[in-house]
Amino acid sequence: MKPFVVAVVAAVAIALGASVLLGAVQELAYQKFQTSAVRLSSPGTNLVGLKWNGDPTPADITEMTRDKAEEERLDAKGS
Amino acid sequence: MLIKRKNGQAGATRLQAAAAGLAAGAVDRRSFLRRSGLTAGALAAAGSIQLGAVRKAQAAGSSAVSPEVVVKKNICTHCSVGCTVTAEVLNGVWVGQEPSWNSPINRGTHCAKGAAIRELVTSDRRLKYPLKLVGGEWKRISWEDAINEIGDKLTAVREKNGADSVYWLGSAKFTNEAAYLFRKFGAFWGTNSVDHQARICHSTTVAGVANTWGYGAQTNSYNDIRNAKTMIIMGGNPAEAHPISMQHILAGKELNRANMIVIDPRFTRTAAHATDYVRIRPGTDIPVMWGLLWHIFENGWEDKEFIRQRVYAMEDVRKEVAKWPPDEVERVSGAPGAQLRRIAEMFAKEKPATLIWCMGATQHTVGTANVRAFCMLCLATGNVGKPGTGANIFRGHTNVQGATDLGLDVTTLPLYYGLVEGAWRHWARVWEVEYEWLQSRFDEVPAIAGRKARTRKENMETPGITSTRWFDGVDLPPDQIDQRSPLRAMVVFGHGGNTVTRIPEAIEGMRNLELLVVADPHPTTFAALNARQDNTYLLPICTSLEMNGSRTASNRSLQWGEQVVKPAFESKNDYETLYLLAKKLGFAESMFKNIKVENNVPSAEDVLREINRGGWSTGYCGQSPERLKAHMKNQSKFDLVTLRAPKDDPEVGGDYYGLPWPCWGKPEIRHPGTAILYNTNLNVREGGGTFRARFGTERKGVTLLAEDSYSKGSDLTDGYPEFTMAVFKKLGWDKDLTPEEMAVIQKIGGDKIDAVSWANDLSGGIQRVCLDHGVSPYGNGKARANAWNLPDPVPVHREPIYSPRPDLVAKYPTRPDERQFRMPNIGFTVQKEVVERNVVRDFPLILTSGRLVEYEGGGEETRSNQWLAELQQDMFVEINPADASARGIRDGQFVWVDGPEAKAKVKVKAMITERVGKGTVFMPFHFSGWYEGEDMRRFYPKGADPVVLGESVNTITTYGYDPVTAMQEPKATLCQIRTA
Amino acid sequence: MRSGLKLLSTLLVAVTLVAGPVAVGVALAQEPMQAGQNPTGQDPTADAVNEELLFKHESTIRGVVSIPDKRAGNLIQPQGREYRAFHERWLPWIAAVVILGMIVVLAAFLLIKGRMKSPRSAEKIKRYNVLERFTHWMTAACFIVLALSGLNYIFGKRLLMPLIGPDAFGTASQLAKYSHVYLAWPFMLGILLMLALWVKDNIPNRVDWAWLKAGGGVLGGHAHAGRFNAGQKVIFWMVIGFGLAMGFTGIALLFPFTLAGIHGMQLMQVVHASIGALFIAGIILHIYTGTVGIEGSFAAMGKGEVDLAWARAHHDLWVEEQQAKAAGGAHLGHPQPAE
Amino acid sequence: MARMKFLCDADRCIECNACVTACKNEHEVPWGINRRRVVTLNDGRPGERSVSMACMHCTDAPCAAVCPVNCFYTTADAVVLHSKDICIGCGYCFYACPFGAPQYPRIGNFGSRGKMDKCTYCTGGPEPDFSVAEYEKYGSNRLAEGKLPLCAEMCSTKSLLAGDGEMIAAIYKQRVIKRGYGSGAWGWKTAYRETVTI
Repeated sequence: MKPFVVAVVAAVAIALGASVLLGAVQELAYQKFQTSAVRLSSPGTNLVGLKWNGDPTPADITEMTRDKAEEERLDAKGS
Repeated sequence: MLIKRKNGQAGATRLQAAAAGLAAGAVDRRSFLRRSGLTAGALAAAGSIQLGAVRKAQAAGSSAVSPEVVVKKNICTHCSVGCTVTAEVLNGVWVGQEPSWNSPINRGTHCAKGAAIRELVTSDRRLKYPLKLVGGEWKRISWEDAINEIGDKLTAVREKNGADSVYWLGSAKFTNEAAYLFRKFGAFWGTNSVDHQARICHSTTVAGVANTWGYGAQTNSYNDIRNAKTMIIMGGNPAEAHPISMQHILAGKELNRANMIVIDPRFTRTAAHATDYVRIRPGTDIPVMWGLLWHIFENGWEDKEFIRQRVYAMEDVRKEVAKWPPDEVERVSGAPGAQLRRIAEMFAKEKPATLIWCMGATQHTVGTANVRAFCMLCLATGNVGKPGTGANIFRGHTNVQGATDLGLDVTTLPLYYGLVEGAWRHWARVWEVEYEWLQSRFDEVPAIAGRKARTRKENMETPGITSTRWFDGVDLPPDQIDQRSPLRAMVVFGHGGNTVTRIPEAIEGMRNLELLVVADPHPTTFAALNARQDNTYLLPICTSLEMNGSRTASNRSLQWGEQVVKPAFESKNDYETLYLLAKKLGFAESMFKNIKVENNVPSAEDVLREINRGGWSTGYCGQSPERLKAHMKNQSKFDLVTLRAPKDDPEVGGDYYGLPWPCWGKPEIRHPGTAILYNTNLNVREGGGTFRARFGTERKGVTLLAEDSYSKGSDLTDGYPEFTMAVFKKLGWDKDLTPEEMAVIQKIGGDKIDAVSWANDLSGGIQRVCLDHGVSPYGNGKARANAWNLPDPVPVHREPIYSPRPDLVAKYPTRPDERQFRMPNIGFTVQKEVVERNVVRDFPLILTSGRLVEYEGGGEETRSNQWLAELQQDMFVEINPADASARGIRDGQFVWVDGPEAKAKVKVKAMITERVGKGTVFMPFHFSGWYEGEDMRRFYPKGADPVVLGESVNTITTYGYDPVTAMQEPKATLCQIRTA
Repeated sequence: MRSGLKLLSTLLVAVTLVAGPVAVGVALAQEPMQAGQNPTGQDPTADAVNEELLFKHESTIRGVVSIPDKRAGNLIQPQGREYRAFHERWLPWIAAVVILGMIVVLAAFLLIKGRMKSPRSAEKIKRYNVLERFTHWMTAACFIVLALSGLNYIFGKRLLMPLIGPDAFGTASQLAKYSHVYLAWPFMLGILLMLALWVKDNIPNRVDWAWLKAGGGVLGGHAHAGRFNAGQKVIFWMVIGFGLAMGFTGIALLFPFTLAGIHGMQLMQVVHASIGALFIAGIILHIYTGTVGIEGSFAAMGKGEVDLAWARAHHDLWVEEQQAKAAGGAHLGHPQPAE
Repeated sequence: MARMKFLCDADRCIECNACVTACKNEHEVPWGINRRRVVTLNDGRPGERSVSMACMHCTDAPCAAVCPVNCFYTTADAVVLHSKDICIGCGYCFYACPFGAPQYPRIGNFGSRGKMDKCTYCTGGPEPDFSVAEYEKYGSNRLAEGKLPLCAEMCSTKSLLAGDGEMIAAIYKQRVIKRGYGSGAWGWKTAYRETVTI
């Protein structure tokens, strides 16, 4: 039974590793579709949500926290 | 994006309404929601409105539902079509745009720039506060300090080097009032070196057309093109430069099944919809025009009666045209003879026919001659002064027409009075300032390098330095510059800096300036080319959407724009900035004597009233602020084709939309404006007109006045000179003047009362009486086929300076070297060198430049607009597949484009397309921010750099200036391309 | 008949999709569509392009766009409707028929023939080492989840959504998508490991031919078999073949438009789904034989060692080989005279 | 009930991109998401035509059919909309869409590609009209204000027509009869399985 459990754990581990690695590599639309001549300050978050994944910004976040969150995301992406 | 359109407090009322709707099941698509169990919880959440925080203002909502939204009307600040912008403002924040259905010009539509114009006002890439360059670093500075330091430095420069050593570069994006104030400011400062973008736009048109039939402006209008049966678009690409004009062009083409002929080196987006396309070599407009006229004269298709009645010396043109049979035309320009014959026949027979042109015709060393040849085609076929005909000159910027009218031109004072003493005295009277005081402001010029000295009066009447050669005014050896000292300082309002040719020399000029002031909503190329370390100031100016004021569209209509939102960040409008500068320099009270100023902001209405008081020569006297505002309120009443409102309307009855100048007499006379110039089928009181008799009454025994041609209902049924008191006395019309009018004329005329003319009679009496008699105040003359005062009285083909055909340069050389606009124009020498050094061997490709629909002008403003920048992210060069494969260039790769002068080179992307012919390449001129391959983004002030940067085509464009207006030649030069 | 034709045309389309764009692209570059229309020709409007004319030349209408996303240049690609036809009408039927068919066949076989009995003995023989079992179970576990989440793409909205409601189904599908996308990587790794471990024992040889002729012992009669009998080799090559195909098309789907254009992506999705269905059916067969089908087989992968009698019955040559090796080397369990 | 359609009169479209920026302006569409774009066919050669394309809101929409989570619905006036709460960003709708309308915030399909976004014919999505949530997820809702999509309203040469299918077909037919030529209703056969016959 032991190898079965180890196998499942290994599978999940590899899956998580893949998700982290791919997540880091994944480009956002505004990064892919801009050329070397462009510097964007804020690509805008309407329609795509704060984290640029389409999830709507939770209604209870006030304006200020949204902007702070957006700055963090932008810095994290180093855009 | 600064402004996020999300609902806020205002939404509270709407949410109850929406919730009610939900409950009542009124909203059917909600059935899906119920089935999916999605809660309506989102309803409860309503963020609050963040007022005050200027950077992050949030307010949203859509007009139909929330009551607090205020609708404001202004005019698009981009091109000269004059589209109305309907802005929705909520709590002082511009949250949305709606189509302006009522405007007869754009009928709800916009182009890419107009539909994205909200971003200009809300963009965080705007210049936010005044900046000063200290040791190569941008330091924030307050407005007071900036104005004080600039004022002191300007005064110091003036003491040391005189008034002419400061260059005043104005803008075609000014409102009429700002343009007028800027020219008045230049006069009070004491220099004629006051210019703006018209210099590189239609300066040659204004000179050429004015010297042909009186005024240098679009004779008809965009809407009038709907009447045309034939239209030639030569040297213009309205689909990219004036998109909304295409709505009228295509409608005309469809409704009248009209012939739409495009003659252009490129198969442009306009050519794609043409019925005929002719590809010609850049710089050969005159051979093609004479080619057309050759067929017309050969087959006798010309309008003989029209020529006899209203054209002087057409036979001189016949002699010149005879030298251009079809084979010579094809040898020089590449246009096939048979096709030109067919086009000539259409233009002469299928009338009314109109000729549309833009930069393609004007940006040449033969620009003025080109334009006159274009006018000859219209005159020979009688296609002027009737609906659907005329020279439809598509002006460039939003108010290049108004700024040109109001004097931002080194050769004249406002409204084309010129620089003669009579002009200065006229404006001295209007400004209520002593003529002698004005004269005292000008430099005395000592005798230098064999040139005669100039008194203050003579210098006051000498044209200044043009914007195309400001850097020559700084760099050339002092003895070559015909003024007291070379330029030492420059004040730039709303001017890109990358639209003038020979940028490497311009950088040299910028480096040598002692002071550079840039007043603009954006830092512009002047701030970015790393040319300067100190003494450079950036003043944030708001766009025309953030201030009141009128602007004149290309069809000469004036439209009033009301302030949409307060100026963003710390920007001020042009009036306030000029007032503060004038106050610092000490002539504010006299300059703003008749203009109400509230906390430093002069009232735009008062400025317009002053323009009305002085604008007799061009008919800018009837457009009072009240009448213009009434037009904006009643836009829907104006007819789509004639632009005229129904006669019986109480507010705007009988008026043409925007009171297109000339609008004679005082506002009370309610002259309707002149939609179509020189239209003898209408009474002058209804907007009719004749050719202007401004060149005298006869020459060498031949009359210059019209024969048997007069405007409808005119008391004089033959040609007549322009009206002065002398003519009035001869006709006995001086008795019709009211005593008050006579008193004013008496004061003006003094002992020489006979000399008081329709143009300087401030009472407007002469014009009033002329209208009563149904005559044109400026007389009824003939158009001049032979303009004897111009370098080439009859247009002659001359090869561009950098011509790809050295063999033709011998037969068609450029004009000999000459001194123009205070400095030498050595075009002839440069052309000779180009031939001797066989430049065409190393630079075989013809380079021409032009517009993109997404960007405008220098591009700083539109390249900072995120919605527009996304559509054109790379500066590119269009190459024909044959030329590209010969150089191993793949589509989309970077290439170097080398210019023949100053070893200049630019790094751009290659776009391989058959739009350009073999041997010709095209580059847009809206980019800047890269220089010879290097990204200059770091030199922009932090956070104020445009979204998209790129190389400027004018880094590699070359020497070459029109003799009459010093227009540059970016439309025809040479270059070489190699892979990067 | 018509639906048959439809299937044929879908497959044909699938085949041409890859070849199509390349061939036509070349034709376009050589000569412009209109016969060498000289740009200075008359009446550019007369021969305006229209849909019919363009569709004659190419399966999609493509043009130029000024934005960096060049996919936007595809103005009209009607193959979208054919992809939909396959995905919504053919794929569910293929998958259902193949999978349910396999289950029904096996159930029937079980009812008729019953479990295949194997002789028992007290001794054991080592079958698979730890690494082999680890690889097998990792790949198998991933496959189960991938299969379920894969089937969810096809049958989820038809079967699961009505039961648990769109909202719950939405989140379930989201989890399924995440698991499918991320567990694919260990699965692919497993496939490669399996290939490395067992390829040498799975090379088909004459013994397998004989095994097949004898119907693998199912129809009576005895057949020799090495470490893996022909059936197991078929399963092995199916897993490797299909596994690699699923991996390749899967990666293409994970990084859309890097390897192919719009038609290529449609083809990848079609191939991925079709092979997926067959793969699932194949694995159902494998699961059956490994557990219910033949008594005592599960121990092979379960504990790693099998009953010696079972081994002799099913893999006699392998047992001899092992014992020969054992005789020459360390003692292998309790010796038992070969029958 | 009206059957909403788009018709781009390619003989008037001059690729001025007003429709693109009007859409960006009205819904604050971020960089990289191109709900509408203009494609130029036969670029630079006689017969060049430009067509503005977003979503044609097809009859029996392929995107709605292939969606594994059935997050699409069609409104009474035949506008094809979808719910971003349910969408799992799998990308199938892009393969099925004959007109390349669906847009995704993230590149690459691993994990989340982000919720699909597409032209909503200016009528928002399954959120209460004029609510914050509607604007944040789907943009503004002009149809509920009794207006038409801003791209068509602001088209510089009135090439892009939006509104009831019969009405805009009639307008287009009238134009073609008047002017004598017409390159046809682009995409109608694929989207609505019928076209404007003159």
